[in-house]
Amino acid sequence: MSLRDTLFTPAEQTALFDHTFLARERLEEQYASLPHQSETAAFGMWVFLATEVMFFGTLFLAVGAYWCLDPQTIELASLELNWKIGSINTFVLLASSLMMVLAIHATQLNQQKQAYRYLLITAGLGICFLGFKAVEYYIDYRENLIPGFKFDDAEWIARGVDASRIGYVKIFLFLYWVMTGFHALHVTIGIIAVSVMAVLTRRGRYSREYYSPLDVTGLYWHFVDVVWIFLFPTLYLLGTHTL
Amino acid sequence: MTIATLPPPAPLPAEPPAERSNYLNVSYGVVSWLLTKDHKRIAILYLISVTAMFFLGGAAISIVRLHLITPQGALVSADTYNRLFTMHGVIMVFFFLVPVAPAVLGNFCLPLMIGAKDLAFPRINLLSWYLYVVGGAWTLYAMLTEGVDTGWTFYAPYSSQATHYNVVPTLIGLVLAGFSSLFTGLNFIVTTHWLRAPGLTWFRLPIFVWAMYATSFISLLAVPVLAMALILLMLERLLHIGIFDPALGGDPLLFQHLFWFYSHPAVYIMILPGMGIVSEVIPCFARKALFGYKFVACSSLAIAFLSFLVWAHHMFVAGITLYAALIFSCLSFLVAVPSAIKVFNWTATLYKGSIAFETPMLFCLGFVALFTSGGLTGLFLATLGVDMHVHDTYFVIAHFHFIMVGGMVMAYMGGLHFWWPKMTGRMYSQWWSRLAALIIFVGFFLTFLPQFVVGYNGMPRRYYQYVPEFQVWNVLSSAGASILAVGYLLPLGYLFYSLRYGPRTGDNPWGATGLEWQTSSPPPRDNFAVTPTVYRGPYEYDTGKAQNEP
Amino acid sequence: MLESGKSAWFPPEGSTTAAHVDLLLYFLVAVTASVGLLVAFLMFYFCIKYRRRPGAGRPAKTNASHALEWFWTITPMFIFAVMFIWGAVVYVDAYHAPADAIPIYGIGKQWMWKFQHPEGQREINTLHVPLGRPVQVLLTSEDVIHSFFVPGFRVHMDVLPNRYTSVWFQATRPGDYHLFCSQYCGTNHAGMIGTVVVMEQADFENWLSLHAEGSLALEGRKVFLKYRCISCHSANSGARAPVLEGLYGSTARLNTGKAVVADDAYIRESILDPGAKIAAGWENIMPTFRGQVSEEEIYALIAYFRSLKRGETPRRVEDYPPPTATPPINTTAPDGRASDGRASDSKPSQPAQP
Amino acid sequence: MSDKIVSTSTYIAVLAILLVLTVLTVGVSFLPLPPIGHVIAGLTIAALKASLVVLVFMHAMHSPRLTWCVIVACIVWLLIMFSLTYSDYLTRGSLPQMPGH
Repeated sequence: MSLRDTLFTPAEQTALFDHTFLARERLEEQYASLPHQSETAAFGMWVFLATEVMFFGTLFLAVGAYWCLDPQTIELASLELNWKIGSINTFVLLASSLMMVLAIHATQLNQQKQAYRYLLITAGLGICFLGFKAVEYYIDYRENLIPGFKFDDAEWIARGVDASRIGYVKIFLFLYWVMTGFHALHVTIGIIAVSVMAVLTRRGRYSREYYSPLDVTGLYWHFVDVVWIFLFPTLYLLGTHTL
Repeated sequence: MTIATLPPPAPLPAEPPAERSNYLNVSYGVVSWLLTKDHKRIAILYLISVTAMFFLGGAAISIVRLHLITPQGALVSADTYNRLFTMHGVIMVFFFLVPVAPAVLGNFCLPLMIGAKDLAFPRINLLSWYLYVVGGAWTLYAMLTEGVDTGWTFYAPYSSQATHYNVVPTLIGLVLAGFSSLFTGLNFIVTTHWLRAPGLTWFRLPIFVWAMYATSFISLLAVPVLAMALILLMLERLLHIGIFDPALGGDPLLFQHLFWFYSHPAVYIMILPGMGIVSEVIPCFARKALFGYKFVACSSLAIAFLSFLVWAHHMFVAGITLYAALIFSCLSFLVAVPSAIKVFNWTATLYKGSIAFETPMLFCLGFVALFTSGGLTGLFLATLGVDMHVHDTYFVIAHFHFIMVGGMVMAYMGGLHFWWPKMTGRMYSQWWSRLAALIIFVGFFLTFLPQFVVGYNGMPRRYYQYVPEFQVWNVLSSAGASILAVGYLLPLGYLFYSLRYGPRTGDNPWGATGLEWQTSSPPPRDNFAVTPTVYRGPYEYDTGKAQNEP
Repeated sequence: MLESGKSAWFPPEGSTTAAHVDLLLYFLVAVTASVGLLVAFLMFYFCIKYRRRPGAGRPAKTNASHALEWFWTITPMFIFAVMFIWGAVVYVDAYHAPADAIPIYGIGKQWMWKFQHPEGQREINTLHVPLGRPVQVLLTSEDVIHSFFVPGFRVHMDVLPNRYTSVWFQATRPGDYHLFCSQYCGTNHAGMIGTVVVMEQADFENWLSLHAEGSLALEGRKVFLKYRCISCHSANSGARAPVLEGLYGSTARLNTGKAVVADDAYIRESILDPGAKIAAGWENIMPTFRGQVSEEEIYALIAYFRSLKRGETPRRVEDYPPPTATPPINTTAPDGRASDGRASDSKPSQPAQP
Repeated sequence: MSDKIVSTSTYIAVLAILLVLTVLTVGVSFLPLPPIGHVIAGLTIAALKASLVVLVFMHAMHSPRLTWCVIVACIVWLLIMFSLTYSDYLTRGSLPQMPGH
């Protein structure tokens, strides 16, 4: 007798598990076949990513609007960001994207052990990214780059920003925190998802015939990478030509 | 082939109804509802919560209308008045109009109409209801404790400076509700693409499905922008870093751009489903195929696209540049074209029909009249020269209430009455429901026609007191509002009554041809015993053949 | 409105713009009403004629007509084009004030309107204007967004903090007109109302002289001395900043190579945000006056620069205004460019290093 | 999800190109271009990199047409949002706020 049977009467079980959120079938009833379900899931993920594009796009729009209003000040503000750590992090994320795609590749070839290893490296590189990000945030903190919390107008006047334009510096840095913050949040969610996929892959849940969750996680992970690809020049490289 | 007076030959329930398994009796208990992933049950959950929200928003505006009977304001203080109209706007827009048609009628009907067993992602569907409920509860908490007085538009810098109000909790609630509608939209798009029954090609889809598809499209691409704008506003308030507040170096017009990038398309999130409902109901009760089906279908997508190009017509006198104003005015006229196409086609559908005036049809004819009036007055607002006078006056209020309340709520009532027998298996009182349709129609005109006049005379919106010469129009409007309130309360009574005492209907009481009518009423848990195969378009009323009849 | 013979149906037509807007409105009402009534009539007629009769058969299919569909898709576009162009013409006309408009300086704040005339008269929630002469109201806000709305004139413009917007009108009928704030601005939004009083020219002159306070330009001159602008923007040849004589309305060349018209917004920006646009040939050494100088003082400065003619810059040693003299009021657009050939600017700076 | 299996070497080659492009974008950012030049260069290289990731890593190249529709739709919508918003920002200050102009 299963735990389920000891805990609930048959009537309760119907109420609880049949057709509810808790029901667990691999092939859901609305689909004709597993491939049908997988294709739909992948498409769903693409559509979701389109909404994410608009989500981040709004922030890029804001940066662009203030850049239109005052390019010079935005460049000065951008110069204070750490483009070196930014570049390293670009490498890290790109490499993790490769690992993710290799994991899917291995699953397509039914090499679950390989896939498991690649997934672990993917998650590891993700954690590595967050580590660098933390270091960068710490340096920003030391350098008083947190508007509203730790920020010094005088330093910026010394850097040649007009006193009346410090608002733009604050806005740019604020957008920097919001954008990288939301991105880091996405990376964190991605790391969790990749780790779960690693565990499930190790348990042999996925094979050439069915690896839809892995595929969908991959799409999400690559998307996080794409966002970073645009974040990097938009935030870090605006002012480096003045060096 | 002949048809008699309605209701058409409905097979009397031969078997005792209790034995027939349907989605309502397949399992019992609160838990089986709160954890359900059945789209039909989730639709009912939405129906209950959305109705509650409607009456809350309605209560707020009833006080406002009563207050405006005298020029000095008869009832409440300025501060309370401001909170009340904000509550009305926020609840009605974000918690009633945006979710009502997709989440209730769309959720219930869309899978049935395309012959699917459920939506593509039923768990996400349930999640979006929970997001709605949590967002709604959070917003209500904010509204009922300290309140918010910014208006539903949350214009910065007022919203980032107003000190003693619950702006941030309200915004959190709205972001949650936004994600709720985003997930619903995601589900509908994916479902429409991947779960259509065999033979159901795109141009055999009912217009309601087209409308839902277009609506979802807008939700998906616009909601994230609103969410981000509101998050930025929240952070600005909390951290005092000016992204929108000019005192801190920000640009208040950026907020308006982002806000209307969502909120103008959101108007079409509200009205497109209404157009879909009407396109179902009119052919059914006129016994005619929808005139110009392809044009009506494509105009839904055209509206979805064009609605994104016109947002700054809300900002003609806000300080945008002349160039931007000219571009947006020109584009604003374009979006009126597909709406006009629809109105002409609905009218043409009636031609040489066999028109029955059942309740859903009455509501939908009312919709066409009110929507046309609203749409035509919209042209005044797209015209730069007139908008610069009537902007932010009661003219605008009247215009968008014609669209949203006159249009959308009428259509929603029409849809609810049309599919009520499908949802519950019971019929409501025809006499009372026709009376309600009539009262709502008359009450609506009486409420909002005077507002056009008082608006052109210059009464600005959001005024808790006004100059005496506007009084006559305000009294008329308030009188109309009280009639309207009766009209909205009536259905609550007779629909509840019908749940228990209404006569059982057959599966297809209206003799409609759509797939959703070809299964039993209420539908079984799996919608169709056998997945139907579709052989024809949705409105072949000349032969009376259902979509799945070979 | 307030004037006698008011109608509850229609607001008074009190300005030249109002006549244009109303004509456009009549056109729109005529077109939309005919389309609306046509649709309503057809629906009503069809509903009666084709109502379901007992024993009637299923109606036959009506074949859709593509020609008809295209007809009612294309035709509205032509009608809309007319509406758009006509509306745009009225709007553009209302956007550009005539050259001889009288400048009035308006400030919105929670919850009142403040106005200043070039002759110095200050008003709160009331604005007196002459009949038959164009008036331009320059607008800014001290706190949140407001909106300047005079229904009798059919003019409407949002009032933004940290920015200038403007409206203009030419009153055609004497009387009192409502002034409303139409952009929600907080608790007492509905109380932010006032009156625009249109007077015959003679009455207006009379009113002006009765309320004379010393011209706004004179006020600006005091401000100019009070903030010691004079120590850099002096007429001396060794000045560290451009001479401001004849600046207003001229085209100023910037050090970026661009040229801008030195309008109200430019002057305001140059005072509050001197680094934004630096006149060609000058260094950016001017401190910001943000937080020190009020919006009203900036208005006074603008009025002063407007009236500042060649050779009228006070001497550097002068630090208080002369007791009686009133600089002539110049209500027309000032002529000319900066007198010394250098593109002028309002910011002090070192002479350019060669 | 695509059934098409791409070889490992393709993936590695793509990564190599991506890394080179990253170095390139950093390098270009130090060149003395006008500000708008940097924005264009940065975004162009980013778009190149992003399309590589989308096409190869996300298998868009072998995905059904529907997926392409989603990608195109979101690019078009971004363009709409940016171009129409900037129709306001980029024309600011181009008309003087003075009588007679």
